[in-house]
Amino acid sequence: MSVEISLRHKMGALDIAADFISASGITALFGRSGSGKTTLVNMVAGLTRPDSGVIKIGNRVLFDSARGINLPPHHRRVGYVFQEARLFPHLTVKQNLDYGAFFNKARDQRQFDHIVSLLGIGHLLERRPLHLSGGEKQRIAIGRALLSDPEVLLMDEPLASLDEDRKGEILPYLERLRDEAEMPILYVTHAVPEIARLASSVVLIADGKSIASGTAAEILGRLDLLPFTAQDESGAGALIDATIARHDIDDQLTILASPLGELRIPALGAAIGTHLRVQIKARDVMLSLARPVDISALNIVSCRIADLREDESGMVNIGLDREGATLLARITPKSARDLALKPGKPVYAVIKSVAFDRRMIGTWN
Amino acid sequence: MSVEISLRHKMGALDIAADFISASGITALFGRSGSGKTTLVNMVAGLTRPDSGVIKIGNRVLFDSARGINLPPHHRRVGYVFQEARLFPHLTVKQNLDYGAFFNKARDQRQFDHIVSLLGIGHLLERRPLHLSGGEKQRIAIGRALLSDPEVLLMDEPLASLDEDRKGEILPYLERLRDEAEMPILYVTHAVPEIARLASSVVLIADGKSIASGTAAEILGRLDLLPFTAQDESGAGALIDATIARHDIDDQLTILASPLGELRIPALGAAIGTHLRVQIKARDVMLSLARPVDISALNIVSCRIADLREDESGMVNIGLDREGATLLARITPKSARDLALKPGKPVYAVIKSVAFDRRMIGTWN
Amino acid sequence: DDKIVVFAAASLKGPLDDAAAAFKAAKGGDIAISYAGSSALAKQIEGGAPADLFISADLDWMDHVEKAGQVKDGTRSNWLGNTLVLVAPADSALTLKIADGVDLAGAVGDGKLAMADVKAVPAGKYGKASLEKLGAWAAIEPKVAQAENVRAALALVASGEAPLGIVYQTDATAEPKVKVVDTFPEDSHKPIIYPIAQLTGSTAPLAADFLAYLKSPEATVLFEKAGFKILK
Amino acid sequence: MLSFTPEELVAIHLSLKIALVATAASLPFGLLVAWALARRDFWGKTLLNGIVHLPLILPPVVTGYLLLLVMGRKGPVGSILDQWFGIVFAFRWTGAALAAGIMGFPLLVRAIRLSIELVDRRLEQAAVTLGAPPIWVFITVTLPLALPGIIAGIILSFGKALGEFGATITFVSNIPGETQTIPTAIYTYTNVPGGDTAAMRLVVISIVISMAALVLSELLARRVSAKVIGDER
Amino acid sequence: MLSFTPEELVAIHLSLKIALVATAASLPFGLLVAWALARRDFWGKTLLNGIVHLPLILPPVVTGYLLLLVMGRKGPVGSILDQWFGIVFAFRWTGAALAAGIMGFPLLVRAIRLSIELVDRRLEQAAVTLGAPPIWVFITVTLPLALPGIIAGIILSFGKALGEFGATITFVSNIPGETQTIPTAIYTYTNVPGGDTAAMRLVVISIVISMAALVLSELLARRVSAKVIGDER
Ligand SMILES: Nc1ncnc2c1ncn2[C@@H]1O[C@H](COP(=O)(O)OP(=O)(O)OP(=O)(O)O)[C@@H](O)[C@H]1O
Ligand SMILES: Nc1ncnc2c1ncn2[C@@H]1O[C@H](COP(=O)(O)OP(=O)(O)OP(=O)(O)O)[C@@H](O)[C@H]1O
Ligand code: MOO
Ligand SMILES: [Mg+2]
Ligand SMILES: [Mg+2]
Repeated sequence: MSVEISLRHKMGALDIAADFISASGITALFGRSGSGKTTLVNMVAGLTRPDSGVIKIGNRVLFDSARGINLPPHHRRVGYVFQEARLFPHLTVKQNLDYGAFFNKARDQRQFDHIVSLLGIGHLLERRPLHLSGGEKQRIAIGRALLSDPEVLLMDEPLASLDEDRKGEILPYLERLRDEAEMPILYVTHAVPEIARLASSVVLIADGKSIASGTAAEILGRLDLLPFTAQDESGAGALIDATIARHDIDDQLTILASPLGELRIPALGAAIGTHLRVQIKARDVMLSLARPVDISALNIVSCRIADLREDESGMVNIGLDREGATLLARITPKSARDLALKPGKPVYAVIKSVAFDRRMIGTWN
Repeated sequence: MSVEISLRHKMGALDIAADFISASGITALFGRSGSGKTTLVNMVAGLTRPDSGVIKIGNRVLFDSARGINLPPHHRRVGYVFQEARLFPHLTVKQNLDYGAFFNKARDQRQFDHIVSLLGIGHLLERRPLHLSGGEKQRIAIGRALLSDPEVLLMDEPLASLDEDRKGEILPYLERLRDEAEMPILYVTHAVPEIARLASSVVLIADGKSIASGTAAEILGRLDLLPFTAQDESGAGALIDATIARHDIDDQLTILASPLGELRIPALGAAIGTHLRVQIKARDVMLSLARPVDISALNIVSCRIADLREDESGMVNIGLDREGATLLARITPKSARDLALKPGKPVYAVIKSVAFDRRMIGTWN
Repeated sequence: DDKIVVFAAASLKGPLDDAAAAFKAAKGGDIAISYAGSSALAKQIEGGAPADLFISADLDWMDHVEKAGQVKDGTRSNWLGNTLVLVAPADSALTLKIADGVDLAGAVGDGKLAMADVKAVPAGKYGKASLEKLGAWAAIEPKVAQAENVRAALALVASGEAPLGIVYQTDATAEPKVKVVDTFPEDSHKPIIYPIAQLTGSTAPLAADFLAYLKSPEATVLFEKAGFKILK
Repeated sequence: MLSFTPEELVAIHLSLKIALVATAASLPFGLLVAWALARRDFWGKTLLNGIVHLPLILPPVVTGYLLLLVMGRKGPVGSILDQWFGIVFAFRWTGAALAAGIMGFPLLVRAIRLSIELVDRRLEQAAVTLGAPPIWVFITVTLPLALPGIIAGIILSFGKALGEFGATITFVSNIPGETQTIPTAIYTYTNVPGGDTAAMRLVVISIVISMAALVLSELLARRVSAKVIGDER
Repeated sequence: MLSFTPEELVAIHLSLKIALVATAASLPFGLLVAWALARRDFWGKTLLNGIVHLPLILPPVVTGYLLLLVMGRKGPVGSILDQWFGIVFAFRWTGAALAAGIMGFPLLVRAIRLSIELVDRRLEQAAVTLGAPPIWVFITVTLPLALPGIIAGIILSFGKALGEFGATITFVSNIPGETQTIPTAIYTYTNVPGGDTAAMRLVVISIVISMAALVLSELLARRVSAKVIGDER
């Protein structure tokens, strides 16, 4: 199922103009604070009425100003995880979770148990939301939306108040949702790692406008968008699709088959043949003219320089090409000069295995 | 000024037992969701009354159950940035910002203008909070607390809802606050980069208990605490104190003098002599037996292996020593075996310049 | 329905309750008496109230009911009478003789003369007529405090709030905190009459008997004791 | 002081019955009107709002008289109700309940409306996105969160019903055993020379009853607000 | 219909004056009591709560009578006020305002208390941490956020004051030009056979006045709630 959005809306000083189609999977809405992400999501949920435009989910038209269609929110079947949890204070956690289930066919106890244990909220079921911690509230809000059996999931910075452990536990579940349920997810975030890991496609939002959209690999691989996509602490990085080729149990390594050749990464608990998507941060890629020896880095990829671009901070971002596959590297201008790098020059890209942090690897089917 | 806390409190299923003294500067309270961080901060603010214990700021006793002292919140002079912004909905942004100023000597227009422009909220002054975006609200909440002229600042995940650009702009201000105002700041976070960048000391909270505390360098450098401190995506890393030795303008590099020798990092806009604190992530450190040549990495540090420890995911964390200074590296067991690493062995640590991301570098005076 | 429902002016409550109890003891049957202002009762009867007997505190409201065709032919009669008195708080030293040109205004000084509402309540209407006849109204009018009913006027005097008040003899008799200063001449106002009648909607078999009983000597004693005059 | 006369007992019993029925019967209408005034924009809203407040503003006697004219056995509405449904208000305890309910209605509506207006709409939005139709949201989110106001409205309306006098005596008279409530009984006693003691007894009785109702309602409200607002004391 | 008799004009003027003064004068006490009931625990709270509700529960005539006993010139409080401060309520319009204020007090307090209880305490906490002493927090945070309830309370109390009859006439009688309000004038007319038309004129007048007050208050409330609650329509 795909989500099709084409909206115009004037709100205070902000002019919203968003146009994008996102195929099934997770579409990340990425943009800085105040750029209009929440407003956009509210329009999809039917909580804010756009001045004009169209919102479609699959074949269902949720809104079409020209045809005078404006489905009321409770018929839209969107599950919305709000930026603030918005739990019902008068209901217990369990009743909060069950709230949406009331309107679906049957309440599915197995799914309930599954989601509860996944979110680690089993011990909270009988409590009321008031005194819960920020993270606890947010987890319950996620569970509540999931259990309302939606056709689209809207998530507005759902992981912002969660600690890394919890994020790490919830992310795989979102991946599964994305892949199995075929449920489109609009995912607001300003965390690049979440995009790298989860997003099928990315829509960049600036000042209310959708300024670029495309697959996550396209958007994160574009040197001209680095001012947006590299803003995260861990910076930009290309996305590589890969498959688990074999496990090396003795060495605690997993070997991936990828367009870059074999990649050795810390052992993953996934079956051989599993599709993965891996972000290789530009900052983690070292370049060498000769193949290094006696070094701890296990991944050495021979490739060719495609493009060089100095960024605002003076560093050099380099697009590398290996038989059509793209890799990004980021080095100092001194190194670039010392190594006399220029387009077309063959180089070795050196990447540590541990640079493949499990948190940057998404399973993908 | 120092903050001295020694508290016992029973709340629901949680037993709070926190004991720590933090000297002036930023003390990070670090722990996972539901561990009791907010509760602890509430006790310091006087919003929750502990069962027993002592809270002191400098010589001022805020709370002492034995002596029957319990200063009311409005006499505590704490500036509190809550986890949720808690702006006054009936006041404009400007009135919100001025709320606390009313009770201090004179309202300082210059400070007001400074903080407003720093937080980028000048265009919002006449608005009311209701329709502000999540990030806008949080920035105003920070401004409001700062402008109330507090003696201690309590910040409960203040940056969680901000985008990286905004964080990047606010962090230096928090650094300045820490260094100039000599105001102790209790800073709740679960983001290791914020700790690395800001925290003078760190208190690890688990299940309501303060399980470890010490300087940020101590805590982040301890291999036994890696299960806590390495949980972030970007992982663990040692903190190194350094000074700007010179700028290399042609190469867009800044050269630091540090216990690890000279470090070349992307050019920094700070004066020669500036003290810095740099986190070098373990994952960014490559080890080589021979000094590598023709490689893009500009930092090659010769050192000696101090300690090796395999972690739960099978990777090997290595403590490196260079004349007393500590560095952490993280590699695969295969590399460790291939290179026959063991304590005492001399190695070269190779670190890319771009691994020194500006966001991981704090100025420090 | 054999319950006798009586709509009676509120000032009749004491002796009428006693009479009803005595009747019940003698003849059986059930009597419910609804006490309220005559005007309210009259309008209710007009609006179809299930009452058997109506006892009004003045002729006007009985006329109103009769005009509405609610009075059973031949059952209406003038039953009780009352006298109007000037009262003062029991501890008052004031003495005054009510006669033509009486200086009531001077007697109340900067206080008020408590009366029942002079347009709406019979006791007030009689009092005003009397004072007009005596040539005292113009002077006292600005100093009149009109109460909702005659009992409230009495309360104003009893509490010492007003130095003088105009009430019925029946009220003065029962209130120890006031004393009668003087009685208004009977010819200074229209006669104070409580008419009684059976209503056309009356269904209770014993209603006529009760009406008759009220006029019997046995009942009459009760009303005389309370200060009413029996009209023939 | 402790043993009641049969007449007092009847009046107390009747007063309680009337106040309870008046409050219970007006509650659904009160909720509906309060919701409409708080959350809807419709033609005639100002008018409805005005009509609701009328019983507060008009002297009770006028309200009672208007009731007598409209709902009496001969009134336009009263006669229809009588003929078609056999419902009679005039001079029945049901009429007293109607009068009491109407007199308390503005108080009931105001309190409920106020608390509905203060319910956080973002929670209602959250409920809608979970698939709940607006009426269900009203029942499961708005109403529970407005409970403190509903309780306040019930107390005010119940209290008013207990104390209502003018409209009652004007509409349904003061017939012992049928329409004589504590207040109208008090009124008749104040008309008896020397009846003050008896009246005071009844005053004390109604104070005791309403104090009991108040204490009960406060306990209830405390439990409710502990749930809804989260009383942190 | 459009030209008023001098008597009507006086009654209208007086009614408005009394209702305004009664509401304005009782507001500070209402705020204080509402705050105490909403936010404090103290000995005698239940009692205070009960006393506040009394004028609602007791027949107005009883309240008026009690006022006469207590606040009258010879009453324990009234005599002290008279001798020490020269304040006299009896037979004065001030007494009518006192009666009206007291009769509206439970309504005023309930509405304010309700909205104070619904104010988000976390905002008050935020204010305290900014250094504001509790009284200042009350004035600058609690009160503004409770404004919808304060407005509702004022409307109820003003409306009650306009319509109050029983307590007023019992306490201060019906003195044209001094204490004769619209309701007492209406009372007089309804008790005169054939006085219904004149009474109806006054009924219409008081309906018009209160409708105007209502519309005004709704506009005010709308502006306030747009600020405080953020009306998103
Ligand atoms: N009803 C409104 N009227 C006027 N301006 C509004 C309204 N609602 C939102 N805005 C403004 O529109 C901008 C976009 O708000 P929005 O909440 O969509 O931002 P966002 O991208 O979600 O930001 P964040 O990441 O901080 O949550 C903000 O500047 C906000 O102040
Ligand atoms: N009044 C209370 N009664 C019972 N339990 C409470 C109360 N207040 C908080 N808790 C519980 O205590 C734990 C600690 O809560 P706290 O808000 O301090 O966590 P936190 O460390 O700030 O978490 P987060 O990072 O998610 O904000 C939570 O499990 C919470 O549910
Ligand atoms: O073998 Mo490595 O240094 O962990 O890439
Ligand atoms: Mg947002
Ligand atoms: Mg918290």
